[in-house]
Amino acid sequence: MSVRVQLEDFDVGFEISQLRKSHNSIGAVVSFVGLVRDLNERDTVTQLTLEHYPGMTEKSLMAIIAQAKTRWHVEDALIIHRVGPLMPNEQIVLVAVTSAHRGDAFSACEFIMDYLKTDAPFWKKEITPQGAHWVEVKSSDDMAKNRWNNKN
Amino acid sequence: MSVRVQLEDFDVGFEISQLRKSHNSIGAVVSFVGLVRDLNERDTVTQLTLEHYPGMTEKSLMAIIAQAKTRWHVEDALIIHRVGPLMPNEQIVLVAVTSAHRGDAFSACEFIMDYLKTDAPFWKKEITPQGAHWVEVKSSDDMAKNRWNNKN
Amino acid sequence: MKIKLFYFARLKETLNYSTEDLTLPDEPYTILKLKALLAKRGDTWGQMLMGKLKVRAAINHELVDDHASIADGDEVAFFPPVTGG
Amino acid sequence: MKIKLFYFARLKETLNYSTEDLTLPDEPYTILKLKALLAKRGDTWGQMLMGKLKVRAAINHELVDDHASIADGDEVAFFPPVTGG
Repeated sequence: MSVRVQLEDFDVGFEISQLRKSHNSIGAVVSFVGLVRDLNERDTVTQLTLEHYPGMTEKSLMAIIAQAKTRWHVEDALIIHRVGPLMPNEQIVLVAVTSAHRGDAFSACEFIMDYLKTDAPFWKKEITPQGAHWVEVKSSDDMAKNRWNNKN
Repeated sequence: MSVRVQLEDFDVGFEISQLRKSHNSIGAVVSFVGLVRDLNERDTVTQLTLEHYPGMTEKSLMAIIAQAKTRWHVEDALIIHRVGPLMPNEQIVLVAVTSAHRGDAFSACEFIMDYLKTDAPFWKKEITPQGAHWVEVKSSDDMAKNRWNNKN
Repeated sequence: MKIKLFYFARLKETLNYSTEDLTLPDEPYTILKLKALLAKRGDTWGQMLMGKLKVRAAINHELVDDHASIADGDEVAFFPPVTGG
Repeated sequence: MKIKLFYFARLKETLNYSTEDLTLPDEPYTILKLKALLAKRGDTWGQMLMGKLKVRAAINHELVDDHASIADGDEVAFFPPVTGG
């Protein structure tokens, strides 16, 4: 289990191979990569800035992984979240989960992303030709999180 | 949309970066990697051999992706499945899906894997110190596939 | 009619056949009828195609069930349930 | 009691404050009571902390609701709903 908050980009292939090391009973690796889209609802995004709450960020991400581990068989899990300035198409976040079985890996990875979206203290500010604005919360993110309460 | 059946190993990071190229509205990339586990129910697996039905394999994988595209918003999708001899911890299969939204990417990727497990003509033979045997079908795979019929 | 037959995995290994060209009487043939015909080749064939072992069939690269009709020139394949991924 | 306060994102920008040390009267304080106290600093503070804007709070790096109690030495943070990932 590890979490990293960093300015630098990450290499998905390398991170997955590191995560697999020293585990022999892994049958499944599920990974999620979130990217900066160049289209939002309103304007063309030319740049994004990600702010976070140092200290709380790492703690909340570890807590989310710990919660996933109580629900599914998770061999190992990794979260990398970038902060600072980001351009369209850049990678923002990586969540990777290894497990003996694919169902557990898929569920745990999606659960971690859904909880990260609503509980981890990151804030996006979009810079567009029309000016800068803080990204609004989407109600679909709350819905995505809440549906885990109705599932086993 | 592309599918590949090959003897060679693959590089997850490279494949994902290729899949993302020339798509600007991608917000999410979900990938699944299946690995040879060194423990099966009975014995220690020393090697695996994967046989397939050339021609039908590619067709069935394309059909599975096409079906996923009718159910979710999928920007692009890739399946790589290896055949021939494989050692424990080697990569067997990669499914990668890009989409504007993470929910679609997760669902489509898991759907493709579940259907691949029951519909794509691959057969695993395990070689153990006690001898070689064809891998038995797991009823959990049929269950995994069938639950998609009860979901939207 | 003429068809091309393929066998895979445990079937190929046990029957010791991977492919063959077969000429069938000119009458309607389903997968089930073809299996019954092949089963007459001997005990092993009967066990493999009509026995306890689940056998799946494909016509021209599409999974089909026992009632599917075979046409002249078809590629027909028999194999165990798949175990890839 | 003494606490350390942090503000993030839109709150930090609008209030023009990122952190401050605050001494509170020695009486029980909840997040809500603290917000009401800070809101007295002016219109902008009132709008940011008690207005239409949803504000989330954390005590010592844990998300809490309005009824959570603040203790001496706590690190308290106010910020908008999160939008990472």
